[in-house]
Formats: sequence, C-alpha cells, structure tokens
Amino acid sequence: MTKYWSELTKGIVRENPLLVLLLGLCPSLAVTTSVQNGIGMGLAATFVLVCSNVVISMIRNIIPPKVRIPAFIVVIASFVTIVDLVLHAYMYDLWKSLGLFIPLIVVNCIILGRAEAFASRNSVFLSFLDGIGMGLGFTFALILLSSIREILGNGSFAGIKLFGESFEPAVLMILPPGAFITLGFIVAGVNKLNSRKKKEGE
Amino acid sequence: MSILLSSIIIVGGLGLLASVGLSIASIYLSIEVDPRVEKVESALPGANCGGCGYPGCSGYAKAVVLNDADISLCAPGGQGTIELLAQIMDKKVQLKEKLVARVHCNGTDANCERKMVYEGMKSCRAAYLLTDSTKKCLYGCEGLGDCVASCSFDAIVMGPGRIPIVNEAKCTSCGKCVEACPKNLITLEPEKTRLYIACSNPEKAKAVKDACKVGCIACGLCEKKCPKGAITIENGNPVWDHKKCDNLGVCAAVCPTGAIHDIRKMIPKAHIDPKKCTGKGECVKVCPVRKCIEGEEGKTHKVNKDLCCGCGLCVPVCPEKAITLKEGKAKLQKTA
Amino acid sequence: MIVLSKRTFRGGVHPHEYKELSEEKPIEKAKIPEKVVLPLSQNLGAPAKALVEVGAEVKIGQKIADAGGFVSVPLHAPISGKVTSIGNFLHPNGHLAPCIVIEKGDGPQEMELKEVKGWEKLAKDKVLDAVKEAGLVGFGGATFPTHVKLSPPKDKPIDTIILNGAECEPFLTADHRLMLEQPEGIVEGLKILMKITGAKQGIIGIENNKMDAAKALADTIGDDKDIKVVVVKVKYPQGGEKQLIKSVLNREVPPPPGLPMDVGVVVQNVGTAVAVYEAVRYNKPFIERVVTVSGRGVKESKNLMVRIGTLMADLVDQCGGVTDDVDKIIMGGPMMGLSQFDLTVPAVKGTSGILIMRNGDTQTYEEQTCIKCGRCVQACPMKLVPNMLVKLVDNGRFEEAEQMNAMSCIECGSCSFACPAKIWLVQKIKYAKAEINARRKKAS
Amino acid sequence: MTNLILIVIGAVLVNNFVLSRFLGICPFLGVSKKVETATGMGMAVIFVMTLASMITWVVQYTLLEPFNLDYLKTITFILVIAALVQLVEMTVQKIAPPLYEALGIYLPLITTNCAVLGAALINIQEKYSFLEATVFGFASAIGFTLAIVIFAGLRERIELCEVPESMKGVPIAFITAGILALAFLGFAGLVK
Amino acid sequence: MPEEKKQVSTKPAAAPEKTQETEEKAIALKPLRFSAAPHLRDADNVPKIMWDVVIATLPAVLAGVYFFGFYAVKVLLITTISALFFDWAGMKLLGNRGSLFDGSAVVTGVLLAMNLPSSAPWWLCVVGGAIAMILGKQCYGGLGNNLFNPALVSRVALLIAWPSAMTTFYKAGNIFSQVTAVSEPTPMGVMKVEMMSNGTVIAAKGISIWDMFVGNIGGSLGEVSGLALVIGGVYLLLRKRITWHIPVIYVGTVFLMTGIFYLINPDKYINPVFHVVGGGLLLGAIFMATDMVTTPVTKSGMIIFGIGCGVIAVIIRLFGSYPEGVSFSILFMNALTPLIDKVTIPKPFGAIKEVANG
Repeated sequence: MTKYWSELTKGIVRENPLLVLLLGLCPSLAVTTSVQNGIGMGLAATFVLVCSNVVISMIRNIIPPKVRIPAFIVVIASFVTIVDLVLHAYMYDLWKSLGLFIPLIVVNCIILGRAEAFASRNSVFLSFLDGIGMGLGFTFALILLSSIREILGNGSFAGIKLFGESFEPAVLMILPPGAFITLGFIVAGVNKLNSRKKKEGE
Repeated sequence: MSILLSSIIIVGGLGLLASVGLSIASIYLSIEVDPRVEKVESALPGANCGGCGYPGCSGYAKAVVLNDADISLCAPGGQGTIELLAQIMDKKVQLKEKLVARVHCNGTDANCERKMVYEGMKSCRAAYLLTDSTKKCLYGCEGLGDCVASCSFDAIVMGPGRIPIVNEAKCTSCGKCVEACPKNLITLEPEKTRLYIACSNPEKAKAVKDACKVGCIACGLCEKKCPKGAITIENGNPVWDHKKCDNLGVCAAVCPTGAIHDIRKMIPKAHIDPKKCTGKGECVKVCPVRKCIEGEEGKTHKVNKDLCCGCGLCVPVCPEKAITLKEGKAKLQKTA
Repeated sequence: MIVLSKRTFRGGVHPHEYKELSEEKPIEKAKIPEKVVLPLSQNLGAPAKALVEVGAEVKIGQKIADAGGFVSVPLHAPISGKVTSIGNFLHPNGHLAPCIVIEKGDGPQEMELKEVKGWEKLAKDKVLDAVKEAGLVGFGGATFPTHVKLSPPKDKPIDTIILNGAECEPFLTADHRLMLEQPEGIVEGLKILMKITGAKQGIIGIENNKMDAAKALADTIGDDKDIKVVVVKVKYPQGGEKQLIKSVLNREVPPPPGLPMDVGVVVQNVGTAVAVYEAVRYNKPFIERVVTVSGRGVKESKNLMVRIGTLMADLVDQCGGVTDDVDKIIMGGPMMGLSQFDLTVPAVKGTSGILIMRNGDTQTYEEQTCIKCGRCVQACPMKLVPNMLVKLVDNGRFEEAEQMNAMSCIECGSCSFACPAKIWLVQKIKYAKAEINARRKKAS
Repeated sequence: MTNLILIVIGAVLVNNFVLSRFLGICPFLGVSKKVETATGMGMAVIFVMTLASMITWVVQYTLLEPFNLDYLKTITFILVIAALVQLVEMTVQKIAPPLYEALGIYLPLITTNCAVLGAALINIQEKYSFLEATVFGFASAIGFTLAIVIFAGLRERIELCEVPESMKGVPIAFITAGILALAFLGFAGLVK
Repeated sequence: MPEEKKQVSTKPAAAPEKTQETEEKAIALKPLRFSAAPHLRDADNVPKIMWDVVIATLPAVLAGVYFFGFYAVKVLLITTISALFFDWAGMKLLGNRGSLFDGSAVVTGVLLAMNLPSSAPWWLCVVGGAIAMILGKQCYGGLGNNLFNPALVSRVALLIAWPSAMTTFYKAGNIFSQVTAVSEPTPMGVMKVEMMSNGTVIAAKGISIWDMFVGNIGGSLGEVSGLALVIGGVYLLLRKRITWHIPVIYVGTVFLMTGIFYLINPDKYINPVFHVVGGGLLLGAIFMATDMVTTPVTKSGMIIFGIGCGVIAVIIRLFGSYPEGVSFSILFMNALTPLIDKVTIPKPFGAIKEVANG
C-alpha cells in the first residue's frame, strides 16, 4: 500500500515535475497569468498524462523499442486532440486563453518523459497513479505560480478582486518577465528548502 | 463515414510514409555505435571527478569499451559500479579495498606557529610558490584549503585550527586532494586501518619539537610496542603494514606527542533524541557493543559515546525514529 | 647623442618613485662579510654543480661551482676563506635550496685585476667564453645567463643591442648610480656586446627622470655614430625588455615562446654591460654587484657594492639597522620583488635592491569583488584581460586561462597595482602559469 | 516585401519566441551553458524550423484542408516533425559528418521542442502564405537563436560570479531570462 | 615547481642542515607580512569610486530639487533609504559579502531616484529600491557580480508594472514658486503622442531647446537639466572615473541617426538636438551606461556598446511605442556585454605581427 501511496505523492512534492524536475516549462510560464488558466492547463495536462500513461502501459509490451517514441507521440497527440476538441466545445473562454498551448501539450516534456521513464516499464495501475500524482503536482505548481502572478499583477485571485481601488497592480507580473522572475524565485525557495532538509537529514 | 475514412487514410498514410522513409533511411544511413559505451556511461556515477585518469565519465566509458581499460578505476562508484561494469563488459570482478584520504599533519594554529603573516591568494599551492612553508614546520599544512576546494564530494572541511578534516563516510578515494596538496600531506589509506600518523616532518626530535607541539619525533615507541609488529619507522615517521594492523590502538596510546591518531574517536556516533525516545529498547537488541546503549524500558535511553562504534545498526530499528548518527567531534583539537 | 623617444608601449602605471631616498648616494663598498651563503641556483636554468667540498680553502675569484648545463653559469668565491658547509639554506625565493657557505679566512679579500693583453682584439668566441666563465647573468632580476642570450641561433641575426637603464621599479637606484659613476664601463661593455653579436647598432634606453645619467653616458659616447642614448617616458614597466624594445625601436616581440632575438634585438642591463666589460678586460668573475638598500624602515638608504652571498642582516647593519616598526622586507623592487620573512637570506646575483618597509608603507588589503572597472585591462602592458583571467583561475579553469594568453603575462604587477578592489591579480595569474606549465609537462 | 520585413522584426524582436511567446524554453535553459553550444543549437533550430514550417504548410493545405480534417492538425504535424527531425539527423550524419558533429547532438532535442510545432501552428493560425510561413519559421528561429546566444553569454558570465548558494543554477537563470525579457519589452510597438 | 615539490616529498635521508634562523638572527623581528608582488598598491579603491559617482550626481540632484522642491527631496530620500535597506537585507538573506558603506547602494538609490518622476508615490520608491537591490544586485551575489545595472532593472520594471505612475510628470516649477503639482508630459512624450496620432512634430518643436537644456521642463527629477548632468559627467571624466567612450559615442550615435532622419523628413522627425537634450539620454549616457560592472572592459567593447545603445534608443524613440528608449537600450546592451567582452578580447602584445606572418 505504501508503495502505491508513494507513487501517487512523489509527483506532488518530492519529484514535482515543474519545480524540481523543471519539465513542462513552456506552458507553465505562458498560461499562468491567471489562476483559472493555471488550473485549466494543469487539469488538461493531467488528463492527457493519465490517459496516455495508462494506454502506453497497456501496449508497452507490443511496441517495438525502435519506434516507441513515435508511437508514444501518436498516443499522446490523440488525447491532446480530444482535450482540444472538448475544451473548444464546452469551455470556449478557457480554450481561447490557453490558445496555442493546448496542442502544444503534445510536446510537453512531462508527458513524454513519464511515458518513457515510467509507463513503459510499469504496470497499468502504477502508471495510472503516477500519472495522477505527476499531473496533480504539475497542477499544484501551476496554481502556485499563477496565484502569485495574478494577485500581484491583477490584484485578484481566480478573477475575484482582492484589494480595494487604491491597490495598483503590477502589470509586470502578468507579462513575460514576471513569469520568469516568479518561477526563478519559487525554484530558489524550493532549492533552499531541499538543501535545508538534506542538512537536517544528515 | 467519409471523414472517418479520410482521417484514417491520411494519418495512417502519413505514418506509413514516415515509417517507411525512416526505416529505409535507417538501413542506408545507419552508423555503427557500440551500445555498450552508453551502458557503461550510465553505470558510472557521473561525478566527472577524473580520479580514473580519463577526461570525465564519458571518457572513461569509451576507454573501458574501446581500449579495454581497467574496470576498477572508478573510485566514487565503489564496488557496485565495478560489478555493474563487469556485468556489461563480461569481466571478472576485482575486489578493491576502500581507501580514504588522511591528512598527515596536525599543526593547528595552536600547535605550530606561523613565522610570517601571509597575505594573498587563498590557495596552498599559490603560497607554496612563494615559500616552502609559512609555518615554523617546513612540512606543515598551510591550511588555505586547496584540498577542500578540490573535493567534489564535500568530504573535506577546514577545521577551526586550519587543518582539514576528512569525513571518511563521504570520501570516495578519488585522490583529488592527494594531488591538490602541494606538500603531499594527504595519502589514501585503507579505511579499515583506523590508525594513522598526523605528522610528516622527517627531521630529528629537537627540530620537530622546536617547530610543532604535536610532531612525530620518531622515538620508535609505536614500533616497539605494537603487538602485531605492524609499524616500522621510515624516514622519521611510522609506516603501517596494513595487513598486520588490527586496530588495537596501542600505538596511539603510547605516542608521547599524540601524533598518532585513532580514527575511532572521530567517527560518527549514535545520538538518541530524548524528546522522541519512548524506551522500547529495540536499539539495545541490535547494538553489537555491550553496554553501549543503556536505559530502562519505558524510559529514555542513552548512548555511551565512548563505546559507540558508529555502525548505525540502531538507526533504522527505532520505531520513533529518535536515533541519528551525529558527526563525532574531531579529536584534532583536543590534542593541542 | 641623446634621442628623445616619442613612442611608448600601451598600458603601464605610475607608482610613486621613492628614488629620492637613495639617488644622491654614491656607490659605497660594503664591508667584507664574515660569511657568505651562495645558493647553487642563482640563475635561470640548471643550477651549478659544486666543485669544492666542506673544509676546502678557497681564494677570492676561485671557481667553486661549474655550470650545470648550457643554460647555466659557474659560481665563484666572492671572498677568500673556508667552505664550512654545503647544504640547504634559505634562498631569497622563499624555498630551501642547496648552498655553499664560506667563512672569511686570511687570504686576500680584494681581486687583483690584471688586464688581459690585447683584449680588444680577441676573437668573438673567446670573448663569449670569457663572459661565460665569469658566471654572468642578467642584472635586472630575471637572472638569465648572459652568454645564452648572446648566442642566438644563426637564423636569427641580431641588429641591435639595447642596454636597459630604465630602472622603472620604485626605490631602486643601483643602475642610476652605476650609469653616473661608471659610464665608460657601460659604453665599453656595450661595444663588446655589439662585437659578440655582430649588432650594428647600440642603444642605451633610459627613463627621462634620469637625465643626468643620460648626459653622462652621451658625453662618454662622444661622436660614435653607432651608439646612442634613447630617453623614454617614465612609466612602469618601461624596463621590461619587451616594453623597452617597443618604446625604443617600435618592434613587438611575439608572445611566448617569442624572444627579443625574434625581432633582432638583445637587451642587457647596464650593470651586465659593466660586468661584461670587466670580465673581458680583467677576467673578473661575477662576485659583486650594486645593491640599493632603501625603504623608510632602514636608518640610512644606501647604494652598496655588495659581495654575492652577503646576508641581508649584514647589509642592513651597514645602513644603520632597521626601525622598530618594520613589517615587510622585500628583495628586489616593490613591484616585482620577493617578499622575505627573515634577514638571514643572502643577496644573490639577481638582487638589485633590499627594501625595508615600515608599518603603513605597504598596506594590508582585504580582497573585494571585482567591479569590472577595466583598470587592469588598461594597465596591462601585454594587452591581456587580467580580470577575466583571474575569474577563470578562481574557478579552476586553467585551460581557458591558457587560451586567453595567460602565459604572455610578464608578472610586472601593473594590474594588481591599479586594481581598486585590491585583488591579487598577478599572484593568481602566476599561479595559473605554474598550473599550466605543470599540466603541459604532465601531458608531454 | 514590407509585410515580410514586419514578420521578421515581429518574430525576432517584438514577439520573440522564447522571451515573449514562451516557446522552446526547455532547450533555452538546457543548451545555454556555453555560447558555442548555444550557437550550434540555434543553427540546428533554424534549419529544422524553416524546413518544418514549409512542410507542415504543405500538409495543411494539400491534405488537411481539402479533406476538412483540421482537427488532425496536431497529430499529423507532430508526426511529420518527428519524422523530419529523425530523417535530417540521419542524413546529416551520413552526408556531412562534420556538420553532424556540430549540430548532431542538438537534433534529437528538437523533436520535443515546442517551438517547432508552435511555429507550424502559428503559421496556420495566422493564415500565412507559403512564402510568409517560410519566412516566419526562419525568422522565429533567428529570434530563438538570438535569445539563446545572448542568454548563453550571460550564463557564462554568471558561472564566474559569486552567485549565492540558493540562487545558483536554474533560479538565477530564470531571473536573468526575466530581465532579458524586460529588455526585449522595449521593442513593443515596433510592429502593430 | 614539481621538482621543488619533490624536494620536500622525498624528505632527504639525512635531515637537512640546521638552518641558521635561530642561531644567527642578528636582528629580532616580529613575524613579517609576506605576500606576492607587487607590494605597492594604488591608493584608489572601490568606495572612493562609488562616492565620486555620488558626488557627480549632485548637480543634477540639486537641479531636480530646485525645480521640483519638496517632492524631489522626498523621492530621493525614500529611494535611497529603501535601496540601503534592501541591499542590507539582501546581503543577510542570501549570505553575500559586501558592505553598506562602499557607496554602491547609495549610487543605485540616487540614480534610481533620478529616474523617477517627482510625483512618484512613496510605495513606488520603496518597491523600486527593493527591485534594484534584490533582483538587480543581490540575487547575483552583490556588488560586482550583477549582469544588469540595478537602477535600470528597477526603473524598467517599474515603468512596465505601473506605467501611469511612472509617466505622470510634474511641470518643473522651481523651489520658490508656489505652483506645484501640475502634471505635464515630457518633451519626448509630446513628440511621441504627436507622431503616433498624426505623424507630425509641430507641438514638440515649440518647446524651447534652452529650457530643455537648463531643465525647465517636465520629466524625471534627475533628467531634466542637461547642463547639470554634463557638469557631473565632466567631473567624472576629470576624476577618471569614466572614460569618454561610452557617453560620447552613445550621444553621438543618437545625434547622427536622428539627424539623418531629420534631414530626410523634417516634418515627420524632430531635430537631433531635441533628441539629445530632451528625455533621459544625457542621464543614461553619463551615469547609467558608464556603470563599470555591466559594461565592456575594453575600449573597443565600449565603442560597440555605445553604438548599440544609440541605435536601439533611436529605434525605440522613433518607431516603438515608448517615448523613451534610453533605459531599454542600455539594459539590452548590458545583456550583450558578455558577448561583446568575448569578441573584443585584445590581441596580446606582439600577436599582431604573428598573424601577419602566419
């Protein structure tokens, strides 16, 4: 049981795909201008991650190793297309603001990376847990990043105004430089925490 | 129906086209690469320390596969790596004893005076370019930390008396510090031999005494008293026959100047957090040393630091996770 | 003839000169020391090989060690006496080195100078032999054996001899006094040097703060068309041979392993010229030289004619001893000299000065971070980028430092002098050079 | 003509692929430790991206549009690009080994470089003509190269700085990228 | 060196002769200081350089105070104190070495204040100091390690984060006049608005060049008076704190480029003198683009740097959406500095000949 639990949780903190492994940077930086976008992106990626992990884990024994990467990409691309069409149909606003980055989930290193490193070697259920864990970790990181950016850059959280009129939001934060700098500080913080933990562990 | 059909045709067709193209290409454009190189490289620790004498881990990997280099050269990887390489390369495992770096000087600021006030680049080698020694002892450690800087594994730290201290658990015997020390004060010795001489001054007793309080005066007591006959005095300093040494510690005990160090007094010790300990006594059961951990059941247990050998067996068995291994206080300072 | 040079090299610095302490002091013969310590390695290249054993009686001028190879010179007894020990003693370079110790005995303590008959008409190789036998090395401090410099390979013809009288190091006045007091020796020496190398032209380069010396030399030269005195700008390191060649002839010596002979020039110190002259005319070996003892830590600054091997303590004694607040002693000039921690060090063939610094004359500095002000870049006479070099050295990236021409550094100290952050630039580059050399050796 | 120039300026400076559109961040961070490797990566990206822009355009307007299969864009494009990269890699390795030595190691990285797919998708989104699409692909890659080379220069310098322990590595790289993006914001408005 | 090393390691079988140290020390000395050459050092040091820059800003600062009165003093004080505080905080937080008294934080604080409008609210000044010191300087390891000019990073970040607060300028009055707090666009702003709306520069031409040179216009509190800035620049030049290369070439490039555009179409583009004295060009060229840490070290590098700054500033001013391109141009060239340094490494002494031969 602990084994399953640890597969599920490792992605959230210890091996957080964005903050520790530094995967999937492009969408993380691009769409985190608001918390809704962050959650949307995170869940979309989670969905693709879980589905592709499961499917790849299922077919892992019948794919010849030489063509495994193209095969993975085809699987992933199919799910991405599904997400794309679903969002387009039911959540048009989100679809519009995520824009280009929905199809680009295909080339998100997290998904291909997990497929390659985990799903192609483990059982279906473990891959499923891994997908959920990693996906939630990614979503969590996106929420963290986007809430900082949205609060400072727009004075709101998930669209709800937090401060009075006198607050002047720092537009910088929702522009590209803000994304880089915020992520930089978050990663620095994570590093500091990790090194402190390491020291205590010794 | 037509959409389904055409999409299948197009995607399938493209896929087919691409795969056919690629497979043709892979036949005509293929280039042989020995797959073992990659395997060997992934088996190596990737520290790129250069201890093997090749330019980094990938260089060593190439040498192992293509030039049939010795597979036991990777010190940081240790036995595990050697076994892995042996597997990949289909070779026999050669056993290798674990070596650790030891500093043969204890001329802390208190023990050995400086004869000048050195100013400049903080590097022993740079200082050595200017003069033999900034200390009264010509052979003493400069204490500017070239060995500390050279270690990629954080295994050496500079002690408070400006004499480096080796953390033997972290040491991988890559030998970088040995090369870094301009005064050749560091050597690699078998970890199992827990006694070593902390002096490199080959001069006569008076000259040594004048220079340093804890220098080896080559009195030969250790040589005489060693029950195993493991020590001989060579070049004014004792030398161990590591095969004979049984770590009895007699030499350290009889040394009149305290120049022989016993590592056992510097190894990590178990420490029980009194706040966490509930006195279940699991640790007592596994402890190989009698009377090392004591305490009544249900009450806080204590470790007798003098007896603890630092084996660490008690750490994982504690249900409260109250035991940690704490770095032993370096003995170096006390001998001053 | 005095020519004012308008050209100069790029870079350099202007430290305060401090020459006023000793430039008016005529050269004074130092007392014959009770004991001399003679390191076998007083020249660049192989050390000499001892010819005498402990207990041997030696006479002044007697050869006591022979050259240890082509790039090496013999060593002569500077006093008459007895060899009391041969062993490791402190060398001015800060290391223990094999030395011959001679204690003063009863023999004559002055050389009898007998003029070699027909010395002016000796064949080239005979003259060169005389130079070699006299154990001459460059007086400037690098101590490169003189005869090696004077025998370039055939494909590198020498057209000009430059005598280096720039003496750009602060405090030092030994060459200045020599030029004032022995201009004939210098000019004659120059002529001999020209003869050996077949150079058509002889130039004496002097900084324009020593116009009196220039005039004295010009008067001695008279109307010899082949020899002239060129006066160059006061700037450190004007006395660096590559810089002097640039200032005087506008030729640039290629980077290492390039040598002045690659541009047809041999540079010798004015002191060397006098020694060459005396070696050829009188067969006088290298047993004494002028040393400036200066600095505010010594009671009286002097220019002393010193026997090689005299201990610094003896010399300092003759200058009235040191003040109480001495905290730094330097052998050589303050820009390139070697720091000393003890007065038991002997003056050697390359010793041009002994500086006793009081507390506060040279300050202690904490190294600060580089602010990339670029002063070191502007100060470097070799057009290097010291600040980048040092960053590479700090990170142990010696290969890259080598690519950035670390080996071209002449260790003049201009960059460290100019650095407002007080970084030990030269020491670090020097360290890098040693590392690079060690690596090269390992590789080959 | 003006149209093309505007596309170029827009793609290189104003909407720089890396610093403003956030495409290709992974290689931007991964391959920017040295200026030389950054230049190599840049060259490889220029090569592949131009080619990919052209081919995907052809695929879009000869296969997908006529058959009304727009939704298959993602899957076909990524297939085409993956195959293309692998083909290019093998061809270069065989035909021009020195070029492969220089670019080879970067080529596999490009498959998962979202910049290539991004450029292909933007071409379709903006309804560029074939020529415009080619120029856009090329200029975007130039923009990528510009950013990564400048960034690599900065990172080489950072390597030599005494960056505090917790900021070392990725954090300071991000912050530097942020300030670089700040500087690029100055070009806003050059192209409407 | 290895040979010498051997000497020690082989440990001569016969212990070396006793050195004479103890026996014959004629003169007893306390342990001497021992170091590598050179033993003389220039008296100049980093704090001196920094405080000289502070002195050089005084004329412009005084001009700002004269024209904007209390508001300028307030902005100056808050920004400088904030810079000092966050410099200290950053050092402590990130464990960097450095000293508050080396003057660098004061320089950054004052320069940042000079780049702010006198109307800047207090929180803007505080945040500005924090951005400059934490983001621009201490994250990189403190003084000497930063890649970008901290004051500029801060100023550009503020401009983008709070565009309205950063572009509300008071009309310069003077300290004695009662009239204050009337916002008025800068000359560059006037020009930009006109160019964007109808492609002319008539209104901008109406602004007196002399007023702009003296400082009787709207603008940031340190940039208004070209005269005062030039005085500061001359001081720095005389004290050899900066070289002429970057400022002269920067201003020269802007003058030349805008001059060419002016000659082509005087109706659409304004004359080059306007470009030089209006806006922050002089402030940037004299004080920001000459920051040693973030600019090339070689002369040729400085020339490239100056030209680059000039070209980018003109492009932004004439075709971009910001009226002022100086900050961006310098920041951009800061980013290029490592590359410029890389390509302008001087050929070592004597190497030129070798190239010619080989």
